[in-house]
Formats: sequence, C-alpha cells, structure tokens
Amino acid sequence: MILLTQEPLEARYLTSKVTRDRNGAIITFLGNTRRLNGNKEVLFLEYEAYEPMALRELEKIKRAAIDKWGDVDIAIAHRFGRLEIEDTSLVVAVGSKHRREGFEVCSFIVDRIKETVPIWKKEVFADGSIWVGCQSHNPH
Amino acid sequence: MILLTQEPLEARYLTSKVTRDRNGAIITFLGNTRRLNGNKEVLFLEYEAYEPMALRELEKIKRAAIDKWGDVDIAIAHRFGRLEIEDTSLVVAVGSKHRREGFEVCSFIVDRIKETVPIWKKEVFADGSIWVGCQSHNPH
Amino acid sequence: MRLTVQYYALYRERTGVRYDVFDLKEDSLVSDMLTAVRTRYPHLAPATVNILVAVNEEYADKHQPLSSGDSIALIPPVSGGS
Amino acid sequence: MRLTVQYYALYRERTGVRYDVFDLKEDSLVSDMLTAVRTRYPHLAPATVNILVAVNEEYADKHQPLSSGDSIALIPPVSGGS
Repeated sequence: MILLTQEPLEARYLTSKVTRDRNGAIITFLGNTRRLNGNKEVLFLEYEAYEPMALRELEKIKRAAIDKWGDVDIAIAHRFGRLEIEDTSLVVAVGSKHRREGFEVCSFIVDRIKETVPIWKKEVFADGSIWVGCQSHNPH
Repeated sequence: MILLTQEPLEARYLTSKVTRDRNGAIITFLGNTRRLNGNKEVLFLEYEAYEPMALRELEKIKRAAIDKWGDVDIAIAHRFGRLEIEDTSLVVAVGSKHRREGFEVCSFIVDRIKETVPIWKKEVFADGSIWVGCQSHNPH
Repeated sequence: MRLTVQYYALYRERTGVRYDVFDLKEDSLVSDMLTAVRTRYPHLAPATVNILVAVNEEYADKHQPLSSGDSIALIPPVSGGS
Repeated sequence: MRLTVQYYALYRERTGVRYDVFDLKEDSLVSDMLTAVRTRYPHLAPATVNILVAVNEEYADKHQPLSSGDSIALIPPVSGGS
C-alpha cells in the first residue's frame, strides 16, 4: 500500500497491511517533525508534494526493494500540508520472514525516499522559513 | 519503559513512550509468531519467562544501548504465556534524533534480547512440540 | 511547441506561480526549456545550480527532446532530512 | 548449605518440577551444584552440554562459590528466533 495524504498518519494501519502469518518481523519507521533545527525553534512545517510523480517514485522504490530482497511486504504513507511539531510525516512499514532483511529493507526505503521522491519540507521559524534540502540554492 | 506481560502488546503505547520533540525518527520492531517452522505448521506457542532476571537483563541491554549511542529513548515489551499465530511476542521502540542510529539501536537491542534474556519459546505442532533454541539439547 | 512548466516549493516561491506556459521552437531539448525559464525568471537559481527536471513525471536529462504537450516540472532538491 | 534451584522451559519439563532444594557442603561451587543436579536428574541434558547457570539473577561461571540461600536457576538456551 502506498498513500499520500493530508490527514494524520496512523502507524497501526500501515503495520496491519504488512502483517501476515509468514512474517516474523515487522519494522516500522516513523519520521517525526523535530522542534529544533540546530538551535532554531521550528514553529510548524509545510510539506509540498508533486503528487502524481511522488506516487510513481514511491511505487518504484517499493518495487526496487522487492526485486532486491524478495518476499517482503511494504506499506508507505507520506503526509503533506501543514504539520505541527511531533507530527509524523512519513511511515514505512515492512513485514519480512526474518528481522535482518526487515531492517535492511526499511532503512533502504527511507533513504531512497529522501533522495528521489518529489516532496519538499519547509521549516517555519519566528523570523523566517527555509526549504530543507535547498541550502545549496539559498545562501541565506 | 520495560514491560513483561501476559497481555497482548500494544505497539502504539510503546511508540508513544519514545516520542519526544527531539526525536526525528521512531523505529519499532514487532516480533510476530509465524505459522510455519520449515514445513511444519505451528498450532500455537508458549513463552516462558524467568521474570525477575528477564527484567534485569532487559534493563542491562537498554543501558548498554544508551551508553553506546547516547541520547536515544527506548521502550521494550515482551509477552509470555500462550500466543496464537500472528500474535506479537516482542516490541522494541526506539526514538532518536536521526534515523541512522535509530535503526542501529533497534537492531542491536533485538539481537541482544535473543541472546541473553531468559525467555523461552515452545512451538506446539499437531504431533508434538519443541523448545526453540534448544535443538542442541534435543536430538529429536 | 507549447509546454506547461510546473514549479514546486522553492521554485514556486521564486517564480510566484504554480505553473506557466512556454512556446519553444520544434525539436527543443530540456536544456532549451531551462534557458527559456531562466530568462523569464533570472532569480530562480544561481547559474551554477543544476536544475533537476521531470518530463511526464519521470526524471529527465538535459539532452532529452521535448514534445508539444509534455508535462514539465522543475524539481528543487527533495526534502532530505535525517 | 541449602540452595533452591529453579528449572525453566526444557529443564522444567525434564525434571518435572519448577524448583527443588539441595543440601551441599560448605564452600561448594556452581560446578558442585551442577554435579548434584545431574546426579538427581540424569536425563536433564547430555554430559557434553554445558548448562548455563544464574545465581541471584545474574549469569555465573562454573567456578563461582555459592552461599546458603542463593537463588539458582538453570538456563536453557534462550529463545533465539529470527
């Protein structure tokens, strides 16, 4: 299951999607928004998605993991829109026979999402805002 | 938080214990009971714990992880008694600033639990049962 | 040929629009489209920055030829995070 | 001295009891206790198997001296799994 939504993410729902009687290990990653970026306090965040392409890229990452590791079950949900501190922006749930490949697959997917999926995060401070990942474009 | 219980485990409860505004990554491991051991169908499982020592060993593992990785939040719950297929016997939830150490800590803790914590698993089949991990004692 | 170019995140803020339309000569490449966009929005990104482009929802390189009606998006670096 | 020995999992099944009591001479070691247990329960484990022992809820080696009232547990290999 792959989901892009503005609604709060429910880890339990994703986990249930990868629970099967062949899976001895369920690994779930939650990406939560932090209060501090360095020493600056973040007030809230805005995530923006190029939705149809983000869905295609998430699907590709899921397929790449299955091609590499075989029988694993994968569910991914990414939220966009306004998020408050401690809100969850990303859930990746992986069900696998054994734990070793479960950790590998989950870590692989999170890394790849950060690299290729067109979803952007803006951190809003009291005195401005910054698109995270765009520092090279933004000398200020 | 460290918990040994005969009641069903609630991943969400453990996850909430490691959610803090400094933690950008929450990694949760669920160890679930599988239907097949090789080609043999498992009917149900019995977990037995040496409770006071198991709690001490879990506490040691948690401290070892914090000594090694620093500021991480850890919650562990292990169930014992009778478990059905797909029931969760172990939940390890880790909250960390960044995802890399979160995956490392969670994987480290699960490995160590399997090595040192005095909790035993018996798989019950239609035609007998076996204490998993005791094969060297049990030539049958 | 006529192309629609979408802007996201930082590029949306710098152009002030979500998308606009360009008329380019036939057989234009991704690089020609980028030149036209940079001419219209000189402050979009420093000249040294390599702007990532998606054509019809797939990452494309500078030498890819474009066709009328292609859906183009400029992709700032994605969210990173850790 | 008097010691209580607890049995878990496979060892509980093989002895048929959760715990029992041994009277050993003063200054006995973990290895002396194991000899007494194996004498009482010859089918507990093959002679080649190294039985793991906890004393007062801590893993102990064979040479550790015991004291009256120590709480002993025999520890079969833990659950493993993957």
